[in-house]
Amino acid sequence: MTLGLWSAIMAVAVGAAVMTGVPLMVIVERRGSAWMQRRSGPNRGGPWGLMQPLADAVKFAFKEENIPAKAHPILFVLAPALAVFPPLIAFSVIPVAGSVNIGGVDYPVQVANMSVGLLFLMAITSLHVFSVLTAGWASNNKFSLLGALRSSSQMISYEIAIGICVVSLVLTYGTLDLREIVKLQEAGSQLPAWGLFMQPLAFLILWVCAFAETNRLPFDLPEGESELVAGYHTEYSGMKFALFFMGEYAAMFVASAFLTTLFLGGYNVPFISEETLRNFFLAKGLGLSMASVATCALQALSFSIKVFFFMWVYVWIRWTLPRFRYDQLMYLGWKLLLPLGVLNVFLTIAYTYLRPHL
Amino acid sequence: MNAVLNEAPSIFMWIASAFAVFFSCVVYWSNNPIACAVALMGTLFSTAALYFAIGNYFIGAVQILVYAGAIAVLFVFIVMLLDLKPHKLRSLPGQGAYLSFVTIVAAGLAALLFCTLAKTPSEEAGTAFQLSAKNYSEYFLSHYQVAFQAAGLLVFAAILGAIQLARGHFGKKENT
Amino acid sequence: MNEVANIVAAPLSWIVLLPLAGAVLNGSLRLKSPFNGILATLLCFAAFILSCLQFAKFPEATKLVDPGYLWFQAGHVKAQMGFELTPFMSVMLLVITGVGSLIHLYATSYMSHDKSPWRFFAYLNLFVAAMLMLALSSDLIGVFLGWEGVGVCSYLLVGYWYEDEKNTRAGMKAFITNRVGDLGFLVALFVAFAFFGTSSVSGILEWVADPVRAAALPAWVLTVFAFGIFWASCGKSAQIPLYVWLPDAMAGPTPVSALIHAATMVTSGVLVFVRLWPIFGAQEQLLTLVFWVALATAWMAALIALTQRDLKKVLAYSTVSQLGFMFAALGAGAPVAAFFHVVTHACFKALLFLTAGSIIHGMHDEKDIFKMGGLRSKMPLSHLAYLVGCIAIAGFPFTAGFFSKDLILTKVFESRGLVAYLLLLGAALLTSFYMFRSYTLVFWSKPRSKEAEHAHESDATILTPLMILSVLSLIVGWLEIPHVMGHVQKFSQWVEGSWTVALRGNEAAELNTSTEWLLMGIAAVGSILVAIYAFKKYSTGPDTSPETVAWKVSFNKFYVDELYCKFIIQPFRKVGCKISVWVDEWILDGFLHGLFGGYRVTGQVASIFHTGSVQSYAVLMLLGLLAIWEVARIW
Amino acid sequence: MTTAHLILMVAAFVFSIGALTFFMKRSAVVALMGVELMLNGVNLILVEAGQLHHNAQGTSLVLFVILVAAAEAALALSIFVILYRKYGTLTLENYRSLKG
Repeated sequence: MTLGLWSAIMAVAVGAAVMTGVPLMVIVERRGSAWMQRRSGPNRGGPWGLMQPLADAVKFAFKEENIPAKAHPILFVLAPALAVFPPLIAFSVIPVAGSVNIGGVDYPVQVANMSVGLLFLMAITSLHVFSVLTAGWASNNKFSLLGALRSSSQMISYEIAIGICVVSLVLTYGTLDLREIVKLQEAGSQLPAWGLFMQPLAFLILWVCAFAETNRLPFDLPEGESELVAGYHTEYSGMKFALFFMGEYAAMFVASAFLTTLFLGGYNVPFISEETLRNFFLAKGLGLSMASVATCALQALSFSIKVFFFMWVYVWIRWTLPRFRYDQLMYLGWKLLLPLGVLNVFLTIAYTYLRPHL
Repeated sequence: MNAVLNEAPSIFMWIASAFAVFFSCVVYWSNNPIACAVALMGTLFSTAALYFAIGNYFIGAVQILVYAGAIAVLFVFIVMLLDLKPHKLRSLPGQGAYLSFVTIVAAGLAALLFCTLAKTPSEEAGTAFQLSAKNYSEYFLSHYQVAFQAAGLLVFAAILGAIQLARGHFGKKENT
Repeated sequence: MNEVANIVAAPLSWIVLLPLAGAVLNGSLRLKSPFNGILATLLCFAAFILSCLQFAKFPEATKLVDPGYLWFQAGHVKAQMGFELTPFMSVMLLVITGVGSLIHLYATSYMSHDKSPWRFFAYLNLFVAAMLMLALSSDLIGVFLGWEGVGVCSYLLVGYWYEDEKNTRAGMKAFITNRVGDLGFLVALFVAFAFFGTSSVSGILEWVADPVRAAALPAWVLTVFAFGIFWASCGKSAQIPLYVWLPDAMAGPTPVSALIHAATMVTSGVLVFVRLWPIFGAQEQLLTLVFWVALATAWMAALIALTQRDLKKVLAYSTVSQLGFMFAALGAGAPVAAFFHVVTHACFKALLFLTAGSIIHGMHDEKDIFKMGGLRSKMPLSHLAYLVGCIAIAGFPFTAGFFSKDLILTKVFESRGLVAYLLLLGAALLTSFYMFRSYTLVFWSKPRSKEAEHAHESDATILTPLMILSVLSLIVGWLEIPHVMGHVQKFSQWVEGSWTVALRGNEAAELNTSTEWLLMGIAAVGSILVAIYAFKKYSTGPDTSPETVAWKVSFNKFYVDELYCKFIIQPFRKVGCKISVWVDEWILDGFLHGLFGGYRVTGQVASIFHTGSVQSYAVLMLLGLLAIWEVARIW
Repeated sequence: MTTAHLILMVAAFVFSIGALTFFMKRSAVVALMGVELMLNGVNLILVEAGQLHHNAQGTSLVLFVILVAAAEAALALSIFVILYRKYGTLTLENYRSLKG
């Protein structure tokens, strides 16, 4: 089995996982909001309403596709595709679990093990702007364009804070390789050596930015219903709208995975190293391949739990906090998060410089 | 997919190259600024793909991050914001002569570039080679120290300039 | 002189730096009156105290030095910014700083109602600094710096009230005339560089004293050097033909006249002369020339002074005349006598000028002595001071002028014979006449104008220096009393150690006692008689006799200014006009037209490519790059 | 034909087409895109040469180029906005006030 084939398999697997996670998340969100608001929510389709996303999907698929007469025909269609594409690509560099040993060779559970994974992740997520901008402009609708403009400036503004925080993280870890970053977080006796404990400020800033990057409440101004009808996807219907929907949830997954990988030790099971786990399963009498597969399964579970924690917080926040005003949003991004990020960089530099002397 | 440079190009390389050439042609031929901007983005992406293909992931990632993620967005943004209508190519007296002259110059330039650079000898080309971010940072902090600082200063100046321009002190005051 | 040289290091540079600091501070702080004057006076007085401390180091030390630093070096030419002090210069140092301090004090009151006294005091301090530089510098370049510095300050101070065009003209006249003289200094400096290879004073003197090295020099070198210095001294010390600036320089404020034109600047020529005496002493022909020029100057100035009506002009011409006496002494080969006269003259001339300032102040800026009269009772202290000054300068027995002038006359008699002596004596008697003429006209008879009736005595700040200077004028001469009268030779003994070679005059045979008594008696009695005659003649008021030709010639200063104007200035101006017109038309305009035409043609050619379209520029740029690339490739 | 040659050809082509775009397009924004294309071609050659010679020194220049391109694009585009506000057009032929 070549690395290329393995990558292809992993691509399918990860893609499928994300695509499964999206409808799951939809039902979680709808039921969760209902729960928080003391109402029932969708509970008719299947047990506990679990079939509801399927019904939604069917509904979207069969709805009429509407393309406005004055819209730019190509870009109008291209935009939803661009919305799904970056998050899926971005997921390719995120390590989901340790490595699987097949025929004596270790294969990392990851689509592409890239030496500059962190940079790549940032680069790809920054492309999300394109879909929003294109959608807003191609719709030839003032609400769409306003939403698109709001969205793009918001995303670009918060990307700067993200970049600054990533600088301090790189200073801490000394590498851009996400898998190595995860491995570095494996150690630790009392506390796991997670980024959360090494870079708490960066964690907070990045977490806030993650909300802004995915256009979620409290930063959902691009699609603020009360102001802009539905923002940049006002003119979209049917499957195209569904793609935007999926793109948003996929982006949330990427952001959660990003935070997990950088701050919560990625796929690491707390306090238990990959070595220990493998040895545990080997001791149970499994072969090397099976032991590694079992280990990876456990790690993937750990990873999923952490990601779903962040996903749940997304939902939680959405139904708890009101929407920001636009100037407040910009104030927060430029005048609070960015200076804090810069401060954090300086603190990190000082710490990195002084650490050998401490 | 880490290509060795003096072997025959892989199919991936061919595809990426074809895209780069195609999109750059579109930038030239299309009359619609939006199409040009999108095609520019396509070229930049194809180039990034070539970087990945020859094993320079760092430059590839930076290319996407800065060029595709920032510069191309700016272009699209401006084109959309100013709502530029499709343009024809230049129409001047003697346009045909000018066009052929410029085309010959460009073709000659391409030929010259190719001929000059293709002759460059390379001993190490037979093996794959990968540069990491560390290599670059070592250069930036030793060899190119001054240039690095100057570039930082340049970016700072550009930020200030852009802000000043955007505040509109140079243009006509709008009464909206 | 015969002992082993005892050279001691001393903080001499501070003596120069203190007044310089005063100039800078006054110029920059712009203090209100009287604080600017107090600052200037204090700094000048500090320099005086420091000078006294240095003075006290003699005669144990033969020479004080402050090596300073290397100012610049070009090839083998080194200019050392260093200072040295010989016993003779130490006396001059006391005169400069001491009299300077008194004049500063005087000016504090005198200038208090001026518009910008800080400017005045800045110049005044700068002047003192430059003068000290001139006196102390161990290098001829440093001396030249001070030389030019006093020239500049003189220009600034004479033209201090620049609103009046007359004053600025006088300042420019002083400056330009001095420039003509400075040419001589420069020539001497170049000669020093070319032949001695050094510009340090002691270096030059050593060179000359060394018989081997001196013999190797061409004979004309020392003559040219000496003549250059003499020419420069003519400019600075107002000898014929360059004396014309000094009377006009009376346009400046009176303290300036006192400081520059009496005590210090005008004596700088004599100073340099005396400092370099070993060179001049050997130039017999040059000394003869110096003597006769000086005699002519003394006579001419005295004759002009006989008829002047402006009080300060009278004093100015008397200064020129006294300078003639000093140079006559030099020409007679008696530097000590000349220098002694410098010192005494500094005292009584400063006194006279300051008193004149006090009078003019009391007369509300009226300078015409014909409009004064009867001030004796209104300004008793000024009257006393002026009287003391007059008897001192006229050479009444036992005053300062008596001893110094007597010394000069004796020396002239010794070396130049009877005729020269009688001529010089005549000039001395004329001095007595015109001084008592002015004295009588100012203080006796009745007031001849409103201002004179309402004249008032000056305040204590002005009178204090007058009193001090009066006392000095009376007693300073006792430093050097002819041996027939008691043989005090404090001054010459003090001064003698300053040169490493012997003074020529010392070896001359001494006159017998009766001759000496006779000479002294003639001078003293003559001056007293002339003074009484003048007093009688003018006690009733100014002369009302018809204007004779001689009177006109004297009153119009021998028409020297007019002659200079006609025969020197106007030809120069004509030639200069021609040259400037030619240069302007052909060289400057031609250059500009050529430049302009060249630009125009180039611009016309270049503007073909200047289409205003960015893209065509880009094509051109690309073509250029390709061309460069090809050239580089083929290379 | 090796990979190196292919990349070289692509780079030369992209550069030339960028130059052509810059010379021929009437819209200032598109002309600027031509500049970006030219820079991109140069970058490609630099990276390729760095890979060829196993040397990061030249390749570091690419980062400078990218940085300068970013600064240039930001400034140029804001200038375009101003120009558009002032003249209502971004057609390069209309900006000829510097004609000599």
